Amino acid sequence: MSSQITVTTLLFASYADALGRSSVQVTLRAPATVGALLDHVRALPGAGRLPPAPLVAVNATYATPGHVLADGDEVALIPPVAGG
Amino acid sequence: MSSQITVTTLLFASYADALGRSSVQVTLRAPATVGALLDHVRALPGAGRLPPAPLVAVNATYATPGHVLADGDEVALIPPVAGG
Amino acid sequence: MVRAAAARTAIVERPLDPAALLAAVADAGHGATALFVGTVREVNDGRPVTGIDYTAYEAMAARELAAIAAEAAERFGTAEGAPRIVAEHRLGTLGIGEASVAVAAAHARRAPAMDAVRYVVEELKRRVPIWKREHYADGTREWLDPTAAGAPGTAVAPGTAS
Amino acid sequence: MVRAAAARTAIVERPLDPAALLAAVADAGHGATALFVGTVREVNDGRPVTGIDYTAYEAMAARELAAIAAEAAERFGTAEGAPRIVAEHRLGTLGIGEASVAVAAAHARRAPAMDAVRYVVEELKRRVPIWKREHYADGTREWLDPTAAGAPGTAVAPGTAS
Repeated sequence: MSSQITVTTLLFASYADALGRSSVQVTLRAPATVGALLDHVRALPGAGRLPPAPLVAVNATYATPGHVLADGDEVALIPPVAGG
Repeated sequence: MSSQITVTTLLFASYADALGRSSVQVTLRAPATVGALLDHVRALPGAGRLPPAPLVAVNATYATPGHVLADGDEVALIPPVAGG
Repeated sequence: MVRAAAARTAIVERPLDPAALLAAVADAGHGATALFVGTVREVNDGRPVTGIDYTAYEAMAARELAAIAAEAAERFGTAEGAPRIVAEHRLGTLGIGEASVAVAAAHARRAPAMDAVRYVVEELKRRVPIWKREHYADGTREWLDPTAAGAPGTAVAPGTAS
Repeated sequence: MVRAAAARTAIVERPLDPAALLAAVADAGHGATALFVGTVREVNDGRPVTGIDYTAYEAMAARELAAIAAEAAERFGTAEGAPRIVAEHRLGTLGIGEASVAVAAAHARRAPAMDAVRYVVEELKRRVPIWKREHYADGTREWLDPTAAGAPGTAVAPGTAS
């Protein structure tokens, strides 16, 4: 079992504008939660414009900060949705 | 002032079928209420198939049995409505 | 932006065109449009239906339907204006799948549009003097009485005025 | 008569066709059809709008919208069956009056049809990861945040699963 995992983190809309990119690969020491990933993302340039607790989806399903990530997970930071 | 009034009474749907006609001219002694008109209609052949207290409209507006009729009013007996 | 209430209602003897109703209420200021269409079903209460005759006290039906639409425009108006409403009911003999009633409403916001459509449909069924006689597969025909569990009913007068 | 739930949902990049949605849910056993269409308004919160860019997390948006329609079919089903539901959301740059979302539902009875449409629209706006950037007449563009009174908000997670 690997001691590290790599997850793809997707950024959309205002969050993509804030960080100047639409995705970022993040490598974390396992076990890693959504919260740990968020701590990592908050250190990125431009992340100061993100809210303190953005919504997160893991593999296209809403997830809590305590959700434990697996290697290869697709994580998305979800800005306030505005469909319709 | 006339001591009698004549009103046209319209019958629709199952009520028209029951009485075998779609309208009837009724002459009543004034002052006459909707209730008095209903008493008159109930004496007509076939009226036994009408409910005891049918809905009534006077000049295309729902009216109560106590409503006082005027000469020339158009009164309608309204079967349970079933639009849509 | 306050807009004038614009309700258009009609009792008609031609086929209804829901797309035309949508177009009729559309407006660049109205981001939400709701529509209801009632059509003749092939089965009612377990009996196979082949068609329905719709008949009305036309003068009163037109008047009640217009009053209902005006009530809805008033009731569901907001600071952004009254919903724009179009409602039509068809009379005559309709076959399976044909539309008997269509109600459309548009507003800046979705809730007033949907609420207005629902109000018009519910009140129409409660107050507008229209009757239907179903044709059954066995050749019989029967006037529908939504108030009855069997015999012709005598509901309390809707919106009675003395 | 119990009918199978039949929900069809899609995130698309082509113009929406509300009449096609009405046709898609139509059925001889379904006498009631409800529709909601959301279009781009010329003004939002007092600012003149010239168009809107819609973008989405497409895989998740498709999945959430399908889940919402399935929930509505389940929630508003009756002994006469589940409502038949079709829902589409458009992505890309839309001009004033163009439809961004269309939801249609049909059922034997009117309440389940109208309730299903409303549920899908409300849940879509709450849960489906779609974002819009308004283009204003002064040339600026802004991502909309329905949760905010000013700054980008952080609402409680909708339907969060741990």
